[in-house]
Amino acid sequence: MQISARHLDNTTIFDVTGDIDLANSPAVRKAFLTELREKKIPRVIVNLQGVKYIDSSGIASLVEGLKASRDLKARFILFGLSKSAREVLQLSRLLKLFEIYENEEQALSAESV
Amino acid sequence: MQISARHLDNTTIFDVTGDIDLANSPAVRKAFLTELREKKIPRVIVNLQGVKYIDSSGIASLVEGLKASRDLKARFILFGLSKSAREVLQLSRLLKLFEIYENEEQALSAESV
Amino acid sequence: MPRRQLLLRIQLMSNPAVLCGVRGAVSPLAGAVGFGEEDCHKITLALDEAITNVIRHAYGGKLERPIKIEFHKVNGKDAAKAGLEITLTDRGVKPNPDALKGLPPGELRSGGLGLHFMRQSMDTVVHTRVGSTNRLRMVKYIR
Amino acid sequence: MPRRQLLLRIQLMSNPAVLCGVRGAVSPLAGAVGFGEEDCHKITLALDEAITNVIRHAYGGKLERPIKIEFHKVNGKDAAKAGLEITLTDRGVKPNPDALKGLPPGELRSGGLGLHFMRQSMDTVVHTRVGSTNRLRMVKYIR
Ligand SMILES: Nc1ncnc2c1ncn2[C@@H]1O[C@H](COP(=O)(O)OP(=O)(O)O)[C@@H](O)[C@H]1O
Ligand SMILES: Nc1ncnc2c1ncn2[C@@H]1O[C@H](COP(=O)(O)OP(=O)(O)O)[C@@H](O)[C@H]1O
Repeated sequence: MQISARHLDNTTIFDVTGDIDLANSPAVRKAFLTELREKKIPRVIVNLQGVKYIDSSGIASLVEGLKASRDLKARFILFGLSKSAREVLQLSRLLKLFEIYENEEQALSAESV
Repeated sequence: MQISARHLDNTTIFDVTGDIDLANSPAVRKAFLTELREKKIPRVIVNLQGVKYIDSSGIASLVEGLKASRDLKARFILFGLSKSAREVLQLSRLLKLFEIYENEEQALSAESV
Repeated sequence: MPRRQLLLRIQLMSNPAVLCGVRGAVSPLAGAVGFGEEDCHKITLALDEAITNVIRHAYGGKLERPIKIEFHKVNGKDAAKAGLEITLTDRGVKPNPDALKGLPPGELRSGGLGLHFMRQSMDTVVHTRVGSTNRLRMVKYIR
Repeated sequence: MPRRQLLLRIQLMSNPAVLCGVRGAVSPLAGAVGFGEEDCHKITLALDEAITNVIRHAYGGKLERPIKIEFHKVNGKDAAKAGLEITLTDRGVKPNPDALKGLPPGELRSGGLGLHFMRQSMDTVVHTRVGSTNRLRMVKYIR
């Protein structure tokens, strides 16, 4: 798993590639929380296009990001979910709680809901 | 691994998908030899686009096809090699002995060499 | 065909770094048994969650503790429809039976999804304690 | 870091149907050790060929005979550069030392490529006989 950040005005985009599992979900969570809680970035966007596999520990990292964003009135947005990542979010019954878009363009241009 | 055949005038095209290894290379070999030796098809084309992995037992099946085609003055043509299939043929130092094309169109239109 | 055929046995240490290797093994094995792509993913997820729970809960996150996994091809009730049985064995603490009931999904809670994923993905999920070992048996049949 | 760390142990029966499962395991393991995609493919090929040889030659194609595989992460000479050590153990016939020399590649011959692939793909390939078991040790280091 690799995670890297692109910094735009008031926005950080994380590009994640590889499987997210117990071996690396703590690093993913930490990246999200640093951006939201410490750097107070108002919009964090997560590019999951390169993530072919995610398990409950990965979902938990996304949930931590979403919860932190709600506490801080920031936005936490996902895009580029693979079929299997979507299936897992569906199984978790959390799909509707996340702001999810098809691609980066839509994620960047979407108005706050 | 799945192998299926399309029959054209004087030509059979085999579409192979999946890994070729000891579990299925005997079936692949048999398909080639039936077409060449029993049905006397003068041109057998093998579509390897869906083959992401092949080992020495798979290469041996291709070699058997090539040898039978030489005996019978038929043609035995490959196309759609993945990077890793090409690497393995390279390792075997047999790459130059096979007639290999990029895609089906080229394989069908190529003159006998 | 025998009713129960050993396909593979894997032993690993309770180290999250090797989860990827176990996932890599189970998906093609399930495919070879006859499962389609979506089921292969579900079986992979269930096994990943099961190992994750052993590492985190049975072994409290400690590395270098042994985990054993066995994969058997089994017959379904309809003998034509095979299944895959996965058994995990560890020497960690006994789970709390109440905790093993799991939590309802759909809540913004960072955790509590593993058992739900396992039960959604497999037809059978049974935890037992045998002496000083925990055994988890999961089975899925081809539909 | 320990000089030699067990990553995974796999036991299988000499059945070609489960080769796919072993390949599925080794490639992500090699990736986790730090190998790039092309090396992961080479390591996978070497292990596939080694098991294929055990099934065909050591066990003469008989199914249901035991094969054991161990994966260790090892240090290179330069300790920063890790390697992957794979050991295979079987209880089959002793190989003919002359046959193990292998044949030159590049000839239109249906066979005789397995050892060549193994030696091209790995840094070390050593067959030994220990009592009534055959041991094969293969190592590859990150460049
Ligand atoms: N293998 C296990 N050994 C001990 N306890 C377990 C095991 N699996 C699950 N549990 C218990 O069940 C609870 C729920 O597990 P799970 O649904 O996977 O969610 P999570 O692991 O995120 O808490 C765990 O918190 C733990 O208390
Ligand atoms: N594990 C083994 N046990 C016994 N004999 C072996 C083993 N591996 C290789 N050999 C011998 O070495 C020869 C060459 O092996 P290889 O290069 O893999 O080609 P092939 O298996 O196609 O013959 C085999 O034919 C066999 O006689």
